[in-house]
Amino acid sequence: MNGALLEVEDLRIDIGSGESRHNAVENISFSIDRGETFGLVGESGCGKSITALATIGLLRRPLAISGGSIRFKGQDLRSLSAREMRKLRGNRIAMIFQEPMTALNPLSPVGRQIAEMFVLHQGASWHEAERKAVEALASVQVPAPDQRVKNYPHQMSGGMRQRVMIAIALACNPDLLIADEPTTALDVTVQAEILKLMQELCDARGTAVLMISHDLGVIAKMCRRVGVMYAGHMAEERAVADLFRTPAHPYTRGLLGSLPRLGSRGAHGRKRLQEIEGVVPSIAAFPAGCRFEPRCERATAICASTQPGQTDLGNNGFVRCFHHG
Amino acid sequence: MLRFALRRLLQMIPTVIAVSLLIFVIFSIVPGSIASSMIADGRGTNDPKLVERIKQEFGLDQPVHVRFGNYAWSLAQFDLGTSFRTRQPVSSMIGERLWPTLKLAFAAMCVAIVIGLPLGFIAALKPGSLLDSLTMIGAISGLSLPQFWLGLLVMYLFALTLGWLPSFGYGDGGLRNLILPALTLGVAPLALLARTTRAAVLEVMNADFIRTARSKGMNSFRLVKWHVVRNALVLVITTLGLQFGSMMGQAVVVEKLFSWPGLGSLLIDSVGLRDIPVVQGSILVLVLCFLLVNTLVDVLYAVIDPRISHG
Amino acid sequence: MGLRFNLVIGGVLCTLIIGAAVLAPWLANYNPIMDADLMNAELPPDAQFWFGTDAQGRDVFTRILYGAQVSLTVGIGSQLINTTIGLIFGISAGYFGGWWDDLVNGLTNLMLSIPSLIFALAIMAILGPGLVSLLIALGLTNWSWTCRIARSSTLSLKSQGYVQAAKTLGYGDGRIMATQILPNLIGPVLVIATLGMGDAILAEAALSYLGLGIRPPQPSWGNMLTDARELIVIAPWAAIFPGIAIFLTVLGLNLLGDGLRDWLDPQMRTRRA
Amino acid sequence: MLKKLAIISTLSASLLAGAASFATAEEPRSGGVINFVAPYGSSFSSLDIHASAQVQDEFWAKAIHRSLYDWDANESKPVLELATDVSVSDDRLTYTYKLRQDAYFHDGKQMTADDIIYTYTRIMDPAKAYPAAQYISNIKGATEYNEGKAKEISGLKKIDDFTLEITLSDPIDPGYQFMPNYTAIYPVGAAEKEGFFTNPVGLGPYKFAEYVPGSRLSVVKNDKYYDTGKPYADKVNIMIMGDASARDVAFRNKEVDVSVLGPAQYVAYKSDPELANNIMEVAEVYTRHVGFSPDFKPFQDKRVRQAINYAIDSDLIIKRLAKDKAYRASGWLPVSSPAYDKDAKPYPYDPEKAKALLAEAGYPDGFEFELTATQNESWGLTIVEAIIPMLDKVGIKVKAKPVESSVLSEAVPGGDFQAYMWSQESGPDSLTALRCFHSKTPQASCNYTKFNNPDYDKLIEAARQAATDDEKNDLLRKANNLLQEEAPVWFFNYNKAVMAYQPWLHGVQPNSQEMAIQSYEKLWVDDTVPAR
Repeated sequence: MNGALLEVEDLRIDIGSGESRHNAVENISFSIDRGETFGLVGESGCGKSITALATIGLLRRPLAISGGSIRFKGQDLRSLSAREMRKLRGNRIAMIFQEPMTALNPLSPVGRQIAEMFVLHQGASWHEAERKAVEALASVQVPAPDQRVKNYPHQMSGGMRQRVMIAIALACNPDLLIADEPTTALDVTVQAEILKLMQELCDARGTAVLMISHDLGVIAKMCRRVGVMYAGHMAEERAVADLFRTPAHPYTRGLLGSLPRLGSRGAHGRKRLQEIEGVVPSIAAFPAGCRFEPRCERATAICASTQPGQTDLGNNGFVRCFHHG
Repeated sequence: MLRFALRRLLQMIPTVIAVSLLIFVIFSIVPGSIASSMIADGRGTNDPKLVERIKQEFGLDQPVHVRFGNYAWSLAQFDLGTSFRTRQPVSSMIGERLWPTLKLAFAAMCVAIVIGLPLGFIAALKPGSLLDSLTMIGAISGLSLPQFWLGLLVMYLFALTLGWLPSFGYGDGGLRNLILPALTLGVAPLALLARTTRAAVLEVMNADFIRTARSKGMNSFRLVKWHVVRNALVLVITTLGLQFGSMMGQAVVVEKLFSWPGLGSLLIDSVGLRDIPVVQGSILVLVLCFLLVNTLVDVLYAVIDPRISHG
Repeated sequence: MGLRFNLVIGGVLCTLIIGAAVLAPWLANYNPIMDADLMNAELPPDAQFWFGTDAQGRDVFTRILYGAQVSLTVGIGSQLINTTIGLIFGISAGYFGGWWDDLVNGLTNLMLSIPSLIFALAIMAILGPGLVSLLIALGLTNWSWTCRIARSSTLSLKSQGYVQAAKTLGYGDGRIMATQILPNLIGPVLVIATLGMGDAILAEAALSYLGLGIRPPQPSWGNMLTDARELIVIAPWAAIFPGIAIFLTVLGLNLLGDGLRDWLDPQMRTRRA
Repeated sequence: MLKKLAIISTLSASLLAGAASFATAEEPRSGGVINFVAPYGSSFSSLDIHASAQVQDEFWAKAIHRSLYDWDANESKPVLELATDVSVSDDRLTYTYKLRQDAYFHDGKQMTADDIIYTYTRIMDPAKAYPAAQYISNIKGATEYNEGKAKEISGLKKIDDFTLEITLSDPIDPGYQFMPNYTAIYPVGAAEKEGFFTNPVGLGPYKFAEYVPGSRLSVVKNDKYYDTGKPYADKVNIMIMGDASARDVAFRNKEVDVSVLGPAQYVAYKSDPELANNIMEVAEVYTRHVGFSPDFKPFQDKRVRQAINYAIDSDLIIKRLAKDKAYRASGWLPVSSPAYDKDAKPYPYDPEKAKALLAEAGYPDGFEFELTATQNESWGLTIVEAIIPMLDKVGIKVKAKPVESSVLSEAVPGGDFQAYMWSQESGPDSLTALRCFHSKTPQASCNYTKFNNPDYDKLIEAARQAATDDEKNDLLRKANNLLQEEAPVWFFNYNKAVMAYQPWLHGVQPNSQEMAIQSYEKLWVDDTVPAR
């Protein structure tokens, strides 16, 4: 795995401090090669967004990394100063957020919000940056970009706004793009367009992508490898093809079972995991053993008391379950 | 933008009419009169003939509906009437007093903005810090002080004990006389502004677009300058405009305490002496100031927030 | 300043004041009006007169205890009136809409545009100084915020279908407003009323200073402060203690109000003006 | 007694101030700036003194204007000011004035009889209700003119430019009528001229310079003032300072040269070794009292009214609450009145006697009444608060009814009270003061307690006709004592006005009419005055 772009190892994130300290995410390990698209999938609250934020160094109190390492191009991000981290952020590692409605500053024209990237990382003057912003907007296939740069976010549709987000994220040709549910809030048709656009642009630039979604369909379309997270643990990590063919973790199976058909979503928008009984436990009430144990149909005594270790499944895949298969 | 401002100005009209009606009603049933106020200090004797003549001269012997007719008719011609006490046009009396009041209010607002705004900002940027706690305790204390008591305290401290500043009056209209009353009047809006700013900044700092901005790799200074300030201001400005109204009310107390020749002290004197045209005129002008300031705030709001003017 | 800090300190202060008011007859060693011995005027605080005596030779401590009754009556009474008016106008305006809504809206704007201290001053000038006048003056002039919040909450509840659902069950308008809408408003209204109480106590002091407050000899903190203002050089205690009493009470109410607000709804933070 | 008091206190003040300043006290120094205060309100009403009825306005009027008579503060009587000589007819109705020929208005015009006639006619303007009319209305024909029945005032006759004949409708002392600052003389036609009321012109020692409404009015020396050598100071700033605490701070801060003291400040200043040196005390001509309504049953009985006088420990209130800033009232006429009875004893404090009188009158268990009063500290609720527990001890319950001062002055003449507390002018003319209790004087005018006593009426009538001052004062003294016996009011005190002045200010006069109204031309500052 040497030479991987991003290596996350035994990442542990806690919430709170002292008495009220709880673990949110632990034992997360994965790696992404240059140009590769890696998926993280799981229900909301399972820790995938926190993991993503940790990667780009944007965790805010009361959340904090408490163990493990994140190496970007071989450099441990946790050892970087705030200033060094800022140089990477946006420039080499960029991020797209879920809500295009609120992720843009409502009081600033979109052109300026793109231009900020050039001012920040390329030392461009505002004038020059505004010009580059038009190009950037053109590259995300926004029609009449020279007019659109003057628009405020509220004057644009959701899809347009997400294109602006992509333009911002890719402005400095980053090595890694973290996309946190980039299409969840969009209409189905727009969703496909945006995904396609992202894929094209990243392929062209050789940008690796950490794709985060609760939607296995999106993951299947975009990624080569995928990690399934449940309650702060990595339940299973496989090549996408393997995962769909032979899901090893009971949770993964449930997840797949909830998909009506590969590659599309139900007519009701977000699809919930109706097939799996119960709900994700709250952070303060994580079970001592396997975190999926309370909802698992295969659970036995050992599941309740002991955390399962990684079981190698070949082809760089593994699962954490005593009763996988 | 101009049309927007005009529309807001037109919307003031019904309120102004309602206010003038209301104050006419209130002060036509108030006990006491200009005639009785003339012997209020026990000097001279009460001359019933004089009282009659006074009532005649000012039309106080006419029935209420006639008086209201006259009042409304003059108002419609932008005539605030003639003072019972001075026999000068009310408008010119108010004209003399308006500038000192506006100056005082403006200075108090400056105190509030110059100190309160940054304090609220700093507190919000380090929530939970010692500075934050101190600021917020200070702010809530500032909102809990009786104003004339505070005025008296600063008067004793800065004028008497330290001898730095004059304790009263308008002086030659310079800054030295302005400082203490402005400080006294400014404390409450300052405290409120610090709190509002802090809350607004905290709200903005938790917004999604701030996370986006962070992900761009900008430092805190640029983050605040490029993305926090304007958004927080939108939330703060509305408070500021509304605060102006209660400040106009508090100005009455502060002006009286500091012998400040403003509209507030004119109003309170005129209430005591039952110089009703001046009372009505002063209140109307205070209300107009408030409405104008709030219209200005709305326009400013529209300038800052494109969603308003475009929507 | 955490949530707990506000609630605890505010609660403790308010409890102390309420305790002082309720227990005044037992805590006080003197009668606040009749125990005036001019031979004992302007004595500094000592074991007999804990907060000293005023110009009339009355025990300042006793008068502060009884003054708490007046201040709390002013605070609570005026807010009861304000809240009732605000709720009735606000809920009905949001519920019925139409011309009534326009009228209430106009009225609220009117109330907001006249500085409330000046409005209260005008009403006091008509009614003359006194507790009842003060309750009316302060009760009639500060209901616009309650009204606005009641109206907007009613509108949002209406849009959420609560009202329609209740109507299909055959409930009358009055019953729907009382049982479906009112309970949702208790939180925010309580916060406004708590903060309003502090403002009312400050307004009482200001009106006393302008000569239109509570009628002496009944002790109120406002008139104690006003009377003692000129004693500040020779008998500062007579002015300092009532000032502190007002400050601590209003501080307590403000802290409590803040605490309540954060506890009930963190989103409300910026709404106060 | 008053004069002595005033003189003693000024004397002791200058003695205490030390020998050095005593030497300079002999020779007034010209130049410098005086910062005076106008303490009775937070504004002037206007710069037309005829239209005013407020003491506050006299502060500027006294600097700029002059009236026919002036008040001699040291002799406590009206003296000729704009005339050099006067002769009176036998019926004491017609007065012939020889006007002074050295008086010039600030605009350079010489004063003549026309100016006085113009002024008095203007004050009686039928279209206006100038408060000053109450002083002029005693001129024959003034009322007719005012009611529109005559084209001019018949009692005003110009003999020549400097001789004026005034005929009165009543044989009263014209000095008191034509002395008030409210009857100041304007140059002919001035009031009709544009700008007169923003830039008033008068005969006074100081010329108008600048007016900052609500804050201050500044006047500068009139070099052509007829009293040569005066005024001394180059400029006087009259600061409007209604708030006593603010005034206190300003005075201690040396921002103003004088301050009128309230009771609490009086104590503080007296006990301050520095401030105590320069305090002027004057017995003014106001009687503070509680008036009883004759329409309220218990008060119809003289014994009840007397009982209240016995039940209140007035001396204690004066000592402790008024801080000795008042003189105990032993009747209506104040200490400074020439008819004041030095031997009269005030009602002693005797609650037992009060109880006995109440029982006799049929109120052994007392009764309850409502006492209307304003916020005033010297004759308002502050005193009422002290009375309440005292009357409570004899069984009388008092309910205070606070009102604003303009409401009190409507309620009292209107008879809308059970009892009221007020301060009423009881001088300088003693006859005028006592006529208020004449049964012919209506309640609406000043007989607020509707006092009706035939013996009293006879004494007053006799006093009016008295040939000599001594005879008149004798009769008035008797009337005053009768009044005390009948007790239509609780006789509380006569005002002692107290003014503090800075050590560098000299020439302060003990004006018993209104101490704070000073003849500015007599004031001067020595060279220790701070730079201004």
